This record gives sequence, structure tokens and C-alpha cells, in this order.
Amino acid sequence: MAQQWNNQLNDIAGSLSWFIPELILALFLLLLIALALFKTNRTVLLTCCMAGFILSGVGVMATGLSTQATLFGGMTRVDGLASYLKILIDLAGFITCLMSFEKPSTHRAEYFALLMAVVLGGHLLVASTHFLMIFLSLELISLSSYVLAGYSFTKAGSEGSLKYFLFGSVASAVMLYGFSFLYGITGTLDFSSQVFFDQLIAKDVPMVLFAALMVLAGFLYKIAAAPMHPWAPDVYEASPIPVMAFLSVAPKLAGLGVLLKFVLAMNLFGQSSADWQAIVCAVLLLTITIGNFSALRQQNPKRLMAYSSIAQSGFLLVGVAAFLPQGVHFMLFYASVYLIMNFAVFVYLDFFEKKSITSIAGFSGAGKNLTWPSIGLLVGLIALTGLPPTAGFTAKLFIFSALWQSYELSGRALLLWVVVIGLLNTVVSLFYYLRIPYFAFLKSGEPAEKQNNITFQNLLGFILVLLLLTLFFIPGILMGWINKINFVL
Amino acid sequence: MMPSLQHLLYLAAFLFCTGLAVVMVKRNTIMMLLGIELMLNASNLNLVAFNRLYPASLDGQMFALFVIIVAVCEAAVGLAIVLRVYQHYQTSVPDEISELKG
Amino acid sequence: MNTLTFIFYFFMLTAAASATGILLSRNVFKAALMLLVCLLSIAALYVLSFAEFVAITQILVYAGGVLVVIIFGIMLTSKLSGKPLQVGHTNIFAAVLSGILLFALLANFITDDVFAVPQHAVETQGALQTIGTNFMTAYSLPFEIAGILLLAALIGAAAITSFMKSKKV
Amino acid sequence: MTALSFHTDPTLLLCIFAALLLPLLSFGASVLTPRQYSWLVSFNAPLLLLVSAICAAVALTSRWNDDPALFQITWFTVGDQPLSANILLTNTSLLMLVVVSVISFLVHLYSTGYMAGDNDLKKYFAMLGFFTFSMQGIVLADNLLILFVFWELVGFSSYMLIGHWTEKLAAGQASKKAFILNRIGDAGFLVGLMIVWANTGTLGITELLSSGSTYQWQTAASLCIFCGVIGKSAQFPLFSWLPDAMEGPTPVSALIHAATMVAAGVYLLVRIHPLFTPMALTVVAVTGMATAIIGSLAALFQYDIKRILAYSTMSQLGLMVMAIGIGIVNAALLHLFTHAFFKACLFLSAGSVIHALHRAQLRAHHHFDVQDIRNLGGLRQNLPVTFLTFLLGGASLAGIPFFSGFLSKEAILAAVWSTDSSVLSWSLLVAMVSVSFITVLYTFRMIWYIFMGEARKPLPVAPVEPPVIMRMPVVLLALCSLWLVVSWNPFDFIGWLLPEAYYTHVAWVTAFSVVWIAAALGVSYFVFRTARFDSNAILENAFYVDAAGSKVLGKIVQISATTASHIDRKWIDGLIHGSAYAHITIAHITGWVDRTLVDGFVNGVAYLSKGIGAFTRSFQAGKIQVYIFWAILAIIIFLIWTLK
Repeated sequence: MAQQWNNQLNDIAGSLSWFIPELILALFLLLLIALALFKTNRTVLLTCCMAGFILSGVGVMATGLSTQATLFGGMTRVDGLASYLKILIDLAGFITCLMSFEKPSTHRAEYFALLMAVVLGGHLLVASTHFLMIFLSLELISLSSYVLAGYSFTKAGSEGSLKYFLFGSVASAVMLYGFSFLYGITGTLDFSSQVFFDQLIAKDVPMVLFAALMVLAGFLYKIAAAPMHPWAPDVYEASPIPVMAFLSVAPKLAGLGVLLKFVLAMNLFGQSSADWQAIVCAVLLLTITIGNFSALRQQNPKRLMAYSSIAQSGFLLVGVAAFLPQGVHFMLFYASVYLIMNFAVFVYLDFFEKKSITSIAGFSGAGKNLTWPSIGLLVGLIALTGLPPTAGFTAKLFIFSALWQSYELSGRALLLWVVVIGLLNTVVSLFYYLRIPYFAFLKSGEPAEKQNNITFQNLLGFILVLLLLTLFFIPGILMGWINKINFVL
Repeated sequence: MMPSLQHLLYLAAFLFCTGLAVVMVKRNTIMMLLGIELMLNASNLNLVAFNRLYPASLDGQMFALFVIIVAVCEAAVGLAIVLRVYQHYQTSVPDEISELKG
Repeated sequence: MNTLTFIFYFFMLTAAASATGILLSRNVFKAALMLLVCLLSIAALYVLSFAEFVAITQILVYAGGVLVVIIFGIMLTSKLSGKPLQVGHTNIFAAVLSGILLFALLANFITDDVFAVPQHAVETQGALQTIGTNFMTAYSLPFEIAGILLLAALIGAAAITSFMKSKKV
Repeated sequence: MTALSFHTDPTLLLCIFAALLLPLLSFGASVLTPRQYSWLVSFNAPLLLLVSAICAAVALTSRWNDDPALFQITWFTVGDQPLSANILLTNTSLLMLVVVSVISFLVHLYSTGYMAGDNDLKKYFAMLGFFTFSMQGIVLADNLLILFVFWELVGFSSYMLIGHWTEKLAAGQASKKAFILNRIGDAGFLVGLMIVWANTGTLGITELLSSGSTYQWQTAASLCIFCGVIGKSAQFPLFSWLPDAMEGPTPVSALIHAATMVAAGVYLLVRIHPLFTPMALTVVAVTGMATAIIGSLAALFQYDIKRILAYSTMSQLGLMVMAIGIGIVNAALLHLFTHAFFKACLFLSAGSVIHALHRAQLRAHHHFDVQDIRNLGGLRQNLPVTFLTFLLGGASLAGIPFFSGFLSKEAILAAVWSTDSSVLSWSLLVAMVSVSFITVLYTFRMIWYIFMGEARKPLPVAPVEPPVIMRMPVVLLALCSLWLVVSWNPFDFIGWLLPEAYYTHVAWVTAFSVVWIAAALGVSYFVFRTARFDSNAILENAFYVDAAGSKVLGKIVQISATTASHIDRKWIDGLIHGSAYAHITIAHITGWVDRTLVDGFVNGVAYLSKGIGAFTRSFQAGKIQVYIFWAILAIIIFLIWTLK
């Protein structure tokens, strides 16, 4: 007995060295709370928060993308996929800090602490291989996001917060119920273990699929994919723009990472009796279609972006649907580009909101008065549409080429349909993404005096836009990095 | 002799579905919270029941304990949110809290 | 049918009945009390399933903590408006439809042989000790995370309420 | 294609990229210049182009006659298929680079005078810079896809520049026409690219040509690509946009519609001609021949200076395409090179005439169409420099000895002569000879009408020479029309531009062409000596010649003139009418398709998407419990669906 404990404790001690980024985040979380006790000014808080994200990101990078290790007796696993997503989540947190710089309502230590908690939850979620860890980290993300979503402390904010909370709680309860059945059938909570695999092969009952679908529902809720998407537009619309940008990226990427692992595990290397490829394809088609079509007639840019983020989840799932290592790589590329373009658009939307432009029609004439931000926004939206010369095009090209490859390997007509409908949806998305630039550049508004275009936010947006263009011309700098990831379940 | 495991599972399924129905039916946000608690308890019951199948490890019971912790957190945050909404809307009827839509 | 089995089924029935009561009741306060009954009977079922520690936690944390918080909430909201605690029902058809559909499916699957494993009443010796060591060894990471989760929840709740005080709505 | 050296000399690359990107910088700078400082544009744009031209020249001199070099850039990889954006440096591409940047620079310089006072100077110089950048892209690209992208960009900037004067209705229509006719050709080009891609999996030109074997699909692919050339280089039957494009500003016509863009098609042919099968080459040759003849005849009967020059351009391009069709790429390239200079010179001189007369008209408040040669005359006294430059450029166009045009035509003629005798080569020879004869005729007709005799519509204010900034580039171009740009020996085209050729300069062909040109000069002198204003002038002058005693010559002229006018009336008019009818019919059909099918489709899609959107959003009523219901129901449906 003692020998066994000794081994376990040694394992934990050994695992800790892999866990430095998460330790850093937890440490900074505590530090932020400690700072809240004193009347600390916002610059200190912001610096502290950003330092936390940077250090954790550096920590992840230091472990490298090609290493693999199972930690804490099968609770989590460090691998390239998880590390890469961790870096992206850190980056999202970092950019959100920058965006929050000028938001008066967010100058509280709690805000940054919650941001830190979401990022920590994201780190844990992408690395989890254990149902309990998934549940806990998902809840960590969710609970912090509920509060963050209402951080404008307005009437609408509280409503968004409530809806998010109710929907999220139900979704996590459903997911938990699914976990309990998977545990009952396999006897293990570690879904990457051999036992789990063997038991599922041995006991191929319909309940497995039912339970797996319930678990999937929890993940779909996290990435705002259909049919678990209805909360997203209301919540996003109500939240402050930096929070919205953050929530539409960080939890989404974390959920995507764990969804990928879970689906691949349930697929049992193709030996599952359930057709997981069809399920993912159905989900993604539904998601893209609902997101795109609902966005068509939106008048509020935030709500439009909420639907856009739903649709983008669908495009991200294309990488999962390919069931190929290449698909995972291209999904990561898409995820990185999505992060950049989403933040680019939100940075500019934030800027325009400050100029009290809050409806799409309000953008009339913005192209004349606020030329540079309008152009930046245009590039961001073009990227989201997936047109050259932006990295959005490259990302869509890659991810669909992975699906195409999968189609050529398997010859399933379903995949062909996904490609076709996905591309058609890209055309549909053109109509709503370009509505803002349409108003900004082609409709003339009231002639306003030339305003100062150069602000800190514009600089941030400009950098992101530049990145989008750069990645179009040289996607190799990112792909080369991603290709190092050797992903095995 | 102990009752079959299945009976516990049936009870859990019943609690789960009832909880879900409560969440959907009640015109009161706090009642919705009660429904969610029911759903969580259903899962817990499942976990504890299944633990009898795999007595060697106590995974199920451990999980159940953690679920209780999470439920506490959810209840705390949830109630805070409900109270806030109540301040703004002067109601806790979810149907009436629907300014965000479309 | 021995006493143990009888107690077992009794608590199962109580739990089911009180859950149904929550669904049907139109009074929030009564519903909360029925949830208490339900939680306590579930705790009893835990005891009968050799999960004493879970049962104790259920009673202490759930029944004693969560439910009290919820009842506070009820009191607070009803006091603010002065309205009676009566609650209306909505979406009845939808809820009944999805509830029954889901239960039918679940019940159908639970009849599967996988779950009908004959019970060998295994006495889990020293379960409490095992749980204790688990928290410190195999489950040390979730344990820590749960701590952070509690912290985050507290910060969140505090953030929401503190802002309420500072800004009168 | 000999062994490629993979060259990465940093100075060279810097020069190449500077030559390529500085025009883009000029575009950016022009766009960014605030409106109130738009005069700045006319300083920085020519300056940037000058630097670009110098860089190109440096690159040329450092690599001249070296082995072809391929600078490899992998753009990105799709799957395991790398898409390269290589840059190929050969004599040809470097020479084109220099030609484009030098002429573009001169046109920029000229434009600062010509376009002074224009309302939209920013747009003008921006598009000019963008055009130059795109053209350099075509010249350097070693990948057909990238070449195609630049090809389209060139088309776009041409479209913008033709329609520069937005208040001019004809300009808008002309730009639309140019755009549509080019798109027709480009559709073929794109199909050709797809065929190539589908069969070889690569679009790298060097890679494509290095395989060396021939395939079944090559004819189809090459003909499809040739469609693009037909559109861009205004070949038969897609030529009618080029004369119309003369509605644009004259410097634009000089740069785009004479020297560079229309030559891009010829350049493309030069680059990929090994891909063409003998059958495809025959089609190319016949198309070129037809274009050359139609162009030259049409030029003979026009009265608008710029339209004459446009048809003349068309005919010269036809000669180049024809030369490629019979496989003499070098000669075609030589003619492309010389043509670029003398035609730009002619256009800019014509621009000077128009500019000078316009200014005189403005002062005299007396208006007539200054582009109609029947209204001009006797300008040699007022515009001596312009007269001289026009004369030099015209001499080169006509192919008079001691000018570059003579040598390049000589090269083509010698090459045609040295090909195997067949019906095709004989007819090509005849066509070539007659085209060069007609070229002389219309060139001197122009010169006579514009500069000789007396002013037909005298202006009270005498026109004066345009400013130095406009005269300088024209003079430079006129000097480039001399034989020295090709070789030291004014009668031998084997010079520093064309160091070797598999056919040699044949002394008696040279002698023949000298005599032939002299004869044509004589004819034109007698025909146009006393210029009349109606189209019967030629016929009447023919009798004049008869009376003077040169009976035989008169007869020939008479016959050719009647044939020409017959062709003009019957064929050209018929063709033009036919094409007009075709245009109207196509316009009707496309209009119908557009209204019913396209609009219907678009409306249908809009209606459908509105409906779907309304449906998907109807779940979004803001009620959280309903959301939860839909989500749960969706899971249940999913489950039942997957269980089957």
C-alpha cells in the first residue's frame, strides 16, 4: 500500500514540472486576488495579467510541441495539440487584456482574475484525458464566463449572464449524465486508456452512443455549435466587446480541442459501430447553415458577429470531420487564423462602438470619416468570409482540402456534400460579412469632421490585420510550426 | 439480496427527465435552479450506482463528490446572477427576461 | 423481501415522488422543501450503495448548504416584489414531450444486459480511508482544481454582488 | 531552356524586386496622398518609376547573356503540392522588364504635362503605377496561375484607365467593351490553365516546358491559352476593343494600348510557345496574318489619328503573332521591342498634337475635332519638334532603312523566307509584304494630312509646342526608333539584341525590301501629295499618278486601292455590321439571361436565404427555456437518427 502511494506521489511530483504554465496561471490568479485587496491602479493589474499570460505561453513553448507525456496518473496529457491550443488561448487572453485597456468597467482585479481563470480552465480542458478533469475545467471556464458575460453590469448584461448560466448548467448536467453512463459501461474515467477502448469494443450497446452524444452536447455548447448554439447570440450581444471577443475564441478553442480528442476516442479508430464522421458532418453542416443564414438580416454588428462565430465553429469542425492527421493540422491553422481575424474585427468594432456606431446602418459614411479603421475592419471581414488576399482564404482552402483528401481516401459521398454545402455557405456569408463595409464605403452618411484615427486600439487592429495579410503570403511560418505536432490519441 | 442496479438507473433517469422538465416548465428562475440540481443528482446517483460494478476503484464516488462541489459553486454563482436580474427586471420569470432576441 | 430491500425501495419511491412533486408544485417554497426530501432520500440510497462518505457530503453540503442558499434566494426575491410564491407553468407540452421521449429512450437502453450485472454485495472495506488517500494522491489535481473553481465562483459571485451595492439600480 | 542556375545574388534580387515593387509603391503613395496635395503625385510617381527603370536596367546589364536563372519562392503547399511563385530571369524577361519600366517612366513624365489640371490626378497616377506593377508581374512570373492573376490585374487597370474620364460616355462604353472582350478571351485562358493543371499537376512554366514530350491535350490547352492572347493582344476576332480604347487619355494609349499591355499576349506566346503543337501554331499564324491584314487595311481608311495608330498597332501585333506561329520567336520579340518604342513615340507625338491644338482652341474659342486628320494640316511650322519625332517614329513604323522598324521587319521577313515553302508560308510571305506596303501608305497619309500642306481649319491662335516635360520623353523615344537600338549595322538585324538566329540575314531580301519600301514611299508621295478630304482621294490620286507617267505603278495602286475599298465596304463594313449585329444580339441574349436567369437566380437565392434565415432565427425568440427545449429535442432527434 505504502509502496503504491509512494509511486503515486512520485508521479505527481514528476508531473509538476510539465505543469509549470498552469502553475504560473494559478499563481497569477492568486496574485491578482491579493492585489484586489489593495487599491491597485489598473495599469498594475493589466501588466500583471498580461505578464501571467506571457509567462504561461512561454512556459508552454518551452516544453515544445513535439513532446508527449501523461501526467497525474492519466488525468491530463501534454501533447502537441494541447500545447498549441494552450498557446492560442494564452494569446487570446493577452489580446483581450490589451483590448480591455480602455474599458472603464473592467478596471477591477476581479475581471482580470476571472479572465485568468478562464484561461487556466482552457489550459486544463485541452490537456484533459479524464472525464472528471473535463468536467471540472469546463465548469471553471463556464462559471467564470457567466460572470464575465455580464460584466457590463447593465440590464442586458444581467440577462445575457442569466441565459448563459441556465443554458450552460443544463448542458453541463446533460454532459455529466453522459459521463456517468460512459463510466458505468467502461469502468474507467480515463477515455484515452486501453481499458476504455477495450470495454467499448466489448460492450457495443446503443447506450454508448447515447451517452457519447450527451457528452458531445456539452462540448458543442462550449464551442457554440448547433444544436447547442442558441445561447450564443444573446450572450454575446449583451457582453462588453472585449469579453465577447474573448468568449468567442478562448472557450471555443478549448472546447474544440477536447471535442476532437473525445470524438477520436469514441470513434475507436473506425471500429465504432456509430458513424462518427456522419455525426460530425451533420453537426457542422447544421452549424454553418444556421450561423450563416441567421446572420443575414442582423442589424446589430455584435449580433452579426455572434452568428458569425457560430458559423465559424462549423468551419472549425470541418477539420475534425476529416478524421485525418492533416485535418487536425489544418484545423489548428484555421483556429490560429480565426483567433487573429476574430480579434481584428472585434478590435475595430470596439473602436466604432466608442464612436457610438452600434448598428450596421450607423456605419454609413464611416469609410470617409474613419478611413483606416474601416479598411482594417474590411480586411478582417474579408478574412472571415474566406477571400484572398487574407489568411482566412488560406485557412478555408486548407481545411476544405483536408476534407477533400478524406473524401478521396474514403470516397464517401457525404464528405463531398459537406464540401459543396460548406463552399456554398461561404458564398452566403459574403452577403452579411460585407454589409458593414458596404455601408461604410458605399453609403454616404452625415458628413462628419475628420476624426483622429490613430488610437492604441487601431494599432492593435493594424497589427492583427497585418498578420492576416502576412499569413496569406507566407502561411509557411505557421504551418511549419504546426506540422511539428505529432498528434496521436 | 440487494435490488438490481437497473432500478437505481431507472430512478436516476426519472430524476433526470423530471429535472429537465422542471427546467423547461417553471416560470421562475429559482425553480429552474432546482431542476438543474435534480439533474445533477441524477448523474450522481448513476455514478454511485455504477461504482458498485467497479468496487476496486472508487472513481464513481470520487466523481460524485466533485460534482457536489461543483453544484455548490454553480448554485452560488447562479443565485448571484438571479438576484442581479431580479434587480433589473423586478421579476424572475424567464419568459419576461427576453429583451435579447432575433 | 428483507428489510434492507424494503428500505431501499421506500427511499427510491420517496425520491421519485418528491421529484414529481417539484414538477407539479406551484409553490416555490414547497418545491424547495420537496427537493430537500428528495436529496435526503438520495443520500439514504447512497448509504445503501456503500457510499457513506458521499451520503454525508450530500446531507452536509447539499441539503445543508445549497438548499439553504436557494431558500434564501427564494425569500429574497419574493420579499423584494411582495408577490406570492406561486409559480406559473409554461411550455408544458414541450417539456412533457421531451421528458417522456428522453425517459422512454433511456429506460429502453437501461434494460440492456450490460447494466443487469448480478450484484455481488461487495463490502468496500475502508472506503473512507481510500477516499481520503485518493484526494491526496490520484485525485490531487482535481482536488486543487476544485479549490480554484470554488475561488473563481466566489470571486464571480462577489463581483456581481459588489457591483450591485455600488451602483443602485 | 538550358540548365538553370539557381541564382540568389542579393544585389540582383534587390534590383528585380525594386523594379517590380516600386510601381506598387507609387500606386500606394498616390492613393495615400491627401486630396489637397494631389499635385505631389505628379512628382513622386515619375520619380519612383525612374528608380524602378534604373533598377531594371542594372539588373539587365548584370545578367545580360547569362544563363537563365530561376529564383525559387515557394508560396504555399496544398497537401504535398507546392505552389511556387518563382521568378524567371532570362534575356527576354529582363529586356521586357526594362522596356516596360522605361516606357512607363517616360509616359509618367509625359503625363505630368498632359494631364496637368486633371480632376483626378491621384487616381490616374495610382492606376498607372498599378498597371506597371502588374505588367512587371506578368514579365517576371514563372507560374501560369500567378501570371494569370497579374494578367487580370493588368486588364483591370486598363479598364480603369480607359474609363478615366468618367464624364465621357464613350469612354465608359469603351472600357466596358474592353473588359468584356478580354473576359471572353480570359475564360479560354482559364480553361487552358485547368487543362494543363489537370494533366501535369504543375503550372510552373519552366517545369512545364522542361518535360519536352508532347501530349494529346497540348493542342487543346495551347489553343485555349491562345484565346487569352487573342483577347489581350486584340487579335482577330476579339480586336474591336482596341480602337475603342482610344477614348482613354493618350499617354495611356501609348503605354497600355501600344507598347506594353497588348504586347503581353505576344510575350506570353514567346514564353510558352514550346507547349504549342504544330497544329496550334498554324492557327496562331493564320490568326496573326488575318489580324495584320485587317488592321493595316482598316488603318488606311480611318480619319482619327488615334484610331489609325490603334489599327496600326493591331496590325503590327498580328505580324508578331504570325511570326510566332511559324516558330520565329526571336524575330517576333525583336519586333515587339522596336514596336514598343516607335509606337509609344507616335502616340505621344499624336498626344502632343492633340494637346497643342486643344490649348490653341481653348484660347481661340474655336472648336473642331482635333483628332480628325481632315481638320489638321500644316502643323510642321508650328510644331517642329513634334513633327520631327512623329516623322522619326513614322519612319520606323513604315520600316524605312536606318530605323529600328526596318530591322525588325527585316528579321521577320527573312525568317518567313527561310521557312519551308508551303502554301501557308507563301501566303504569309505575301501578306507580310503587302502589310508592310500598306503600312507605309497609311503612315505617310497621316504625316501628310497632319503636318504638310496648309492648315485646313486655321485657328486664330497658332498652336505652340507643348512644354519641355512633354517633349523630352517623346524625343527620347524618337531617338530609340533609330537602328542603333538593334545593331550597329543599319542593314543587319543580327546585333546586340539578337545575337544569333538560326536563319541568317539574306542580302537580297534586304535589297528587295529597300526597293519595296522605296516604291511604297513613292506611291504614297504621289497619292497623298495633295491631300483631299474624302475617301475617293486615293482613287483620284491614282489617276494623277497615271497622268504623271508612272502607268504601271498607278495601275497597281488603283487595283489595290479599289480592292481595298471594296474589301473595306464589303468585308470590313460587313464584318463591322455583322459584329454589330452580333453584339446587339449577344447583348439582348445576355440581357435576357441576366434579367431572367441571373436575376431570377439571385432573387431566388435571396428569397430562399431570407426564408431559411427567418426560420433559423425563429428559434431565437429570446426565451431561454425554449432554447433549452430545442437543444434537447435536437439531441433526441440526433439520437434517433443515428440509431436508425
